[in-house]
Amino acid sequence: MLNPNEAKTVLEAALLVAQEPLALADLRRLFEDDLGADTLRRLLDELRLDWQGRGVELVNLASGWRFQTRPEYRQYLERLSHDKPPRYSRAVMETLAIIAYRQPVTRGDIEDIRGVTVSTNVIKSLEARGWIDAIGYRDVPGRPALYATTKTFLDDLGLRSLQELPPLEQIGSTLELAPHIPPDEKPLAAAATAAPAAAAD
Amino acid sequence: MLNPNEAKTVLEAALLVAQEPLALADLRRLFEDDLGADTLRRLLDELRLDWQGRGVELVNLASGWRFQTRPEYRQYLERLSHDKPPRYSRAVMETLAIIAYRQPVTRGDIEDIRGVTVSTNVIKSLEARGWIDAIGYRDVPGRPALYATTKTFLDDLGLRSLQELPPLEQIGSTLELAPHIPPDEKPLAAAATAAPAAAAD
Amino acid sequence: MIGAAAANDAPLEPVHGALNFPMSPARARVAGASGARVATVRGEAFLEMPLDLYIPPDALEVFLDTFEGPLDLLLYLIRKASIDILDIPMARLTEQYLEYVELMRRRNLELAAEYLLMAALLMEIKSRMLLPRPRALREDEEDPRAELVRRLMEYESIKLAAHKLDALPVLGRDFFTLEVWLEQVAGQRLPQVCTRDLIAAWQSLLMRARMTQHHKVTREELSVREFMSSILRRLQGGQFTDFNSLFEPGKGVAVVVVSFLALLELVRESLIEVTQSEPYAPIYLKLAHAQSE
Repeated sequence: MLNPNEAKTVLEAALLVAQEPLALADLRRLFEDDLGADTLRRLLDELRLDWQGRGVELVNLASGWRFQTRPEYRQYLERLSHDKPPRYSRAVMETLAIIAYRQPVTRGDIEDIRGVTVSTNVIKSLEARGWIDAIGYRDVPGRPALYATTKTFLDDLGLRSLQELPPLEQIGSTLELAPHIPPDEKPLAAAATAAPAAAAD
Repeated sequence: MLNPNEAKTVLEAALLVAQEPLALADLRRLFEDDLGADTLRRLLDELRLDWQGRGVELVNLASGWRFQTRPEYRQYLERLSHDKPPRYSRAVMETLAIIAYRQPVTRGDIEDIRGVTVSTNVIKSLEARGWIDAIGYRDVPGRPALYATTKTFLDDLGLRSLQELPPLEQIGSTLELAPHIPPDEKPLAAAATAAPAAAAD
Repeated sequence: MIGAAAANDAPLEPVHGALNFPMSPARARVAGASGARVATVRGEAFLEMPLDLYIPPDALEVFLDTFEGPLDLLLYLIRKASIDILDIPMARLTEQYLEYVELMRRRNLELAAEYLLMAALLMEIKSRMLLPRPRALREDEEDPRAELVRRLMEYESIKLAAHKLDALPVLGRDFFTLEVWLEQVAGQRLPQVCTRDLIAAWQSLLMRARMTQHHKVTREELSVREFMSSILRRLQGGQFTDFNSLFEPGKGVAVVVVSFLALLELVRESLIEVTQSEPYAPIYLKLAHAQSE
């Protein structure tokens, strides 16, 4: 049986080597279930503190714990890697946003919101990245696929759950009015009440 | 200009992230050559001492510096790594593909096609595996070695001859499916197809 | 579809600086005051979209291409004019929208069906608002604009969310995972590779090649390359080899032809030397530069 310090060293080594986030269950396997989940969590928290102020941080993601570099160090680390990562087009990002915030949605739903056809490539590229997948079919003619975001999507954005996504904002009715509208007011409801008063121009 | 402590933090992050050992020249690029080789060596030695007594150590190999696990921890780490087969890095896989399809080629040819420098380790690991060998030299300044794939390569991939490799035109036509993608969207597909091979070697 | 591909896949980048002012924090300033930048087109800053819609001809296509569709265009028009989205003056908006669509049409831009559909919808809403309605109906009938407003607001909040998502740190772009070497003492397992992995590697190369366009990765007969390798192998050691010995007529004409092509290619790439002392004498081949060992 390892003492807590030795256990922490093993834990750190395992997390440094792992290619994917490690869930608590994986980590318990590391000690052949000799270590309780509580002890493990405490050690993980200690480890996270130990790494504060370094270029690498220990984070808790949707699928488990992982070491990753802090975004602030991007400027240096970029100098070593030759391949510049992709930036996604607006079409891709808007499609992703709709799937993330409105899931599960069909391609038709996405087209309704964006007001334009969604090219197959957009969906395919998000699937290829492992960020979305078809989780079922809607029971309507044509049985369109229902898309949802994956754990990988959350992991890759450094999130633990969809609730950590930036909140979806409702937009003010006019630019001038925007600052005065209390954030909790529902513009949609406002639209309905405003309707009878609206005259043709 | 970074102070020595900040520089050490950057150094540590870079060495933890790198897929292959980093030579002093690589590491100097990290600081845009702001840091002399002497300072760098001193920081590396400090870093090595900092990591003493942990599950991972900083070692200086023929081809450069890298973090690796200490053999004593293998017994623990193996509990995690079963059912996770090792993979070649993207650099290795692309180099192998180029040699397979374009042989005989020099390292320069490979670099031309990949658009980035090819580290000696990549070539060495393929040679060590017995999948490629130098079959001659090109008659140009420097007399670079010409690489080709071996019989072992064919055997290990279950092929009788190179002609049984998937024809390039077939690969090309998969790409032609997306002829209207504007340049800004291509990286995405590239990232996607690269993903399977992107793991460490 | 309009420049469907073009409009849909318009890059995010130009848009940051261009038409998305409604979502930037400084949007009130931008929309309210003239003098703030409305759009950057080919590096040139446009201070304001003039009401007469004059855009330098060169810039127009780029400018219109940055719209993701009719909803995006409508939002732009609404936000630009500081119109209350809950009380849209349909006549004015429809007129402006049609002017843009007409501009696109005149510039021979491929016009997406969605744009025309929206034009029809706008005109329909406009006319429904002009029609006198019986008093009894008016009470519970919805404002003809309500559905459009709902869609515009939904799209705008998604647009904003897309920008926020794009601003989050992303693996591989803003941060990276670690690659610490797992030292294995004995029984090292080697990576397994199959032909599918080779295809994947080649595809990513092709993709990158198209992106950078520094070089061409072209298709070439694989068999020729294979014979090139095997001939070079035969010649290793630097000895002279009889030209005829390289051919195995028993394997068929195709093999002979491919062998010969491989030979020509090797000569072209100066990898081998071909010598013949006199006409009709035996031809000999030798590595252009024998290995120095």
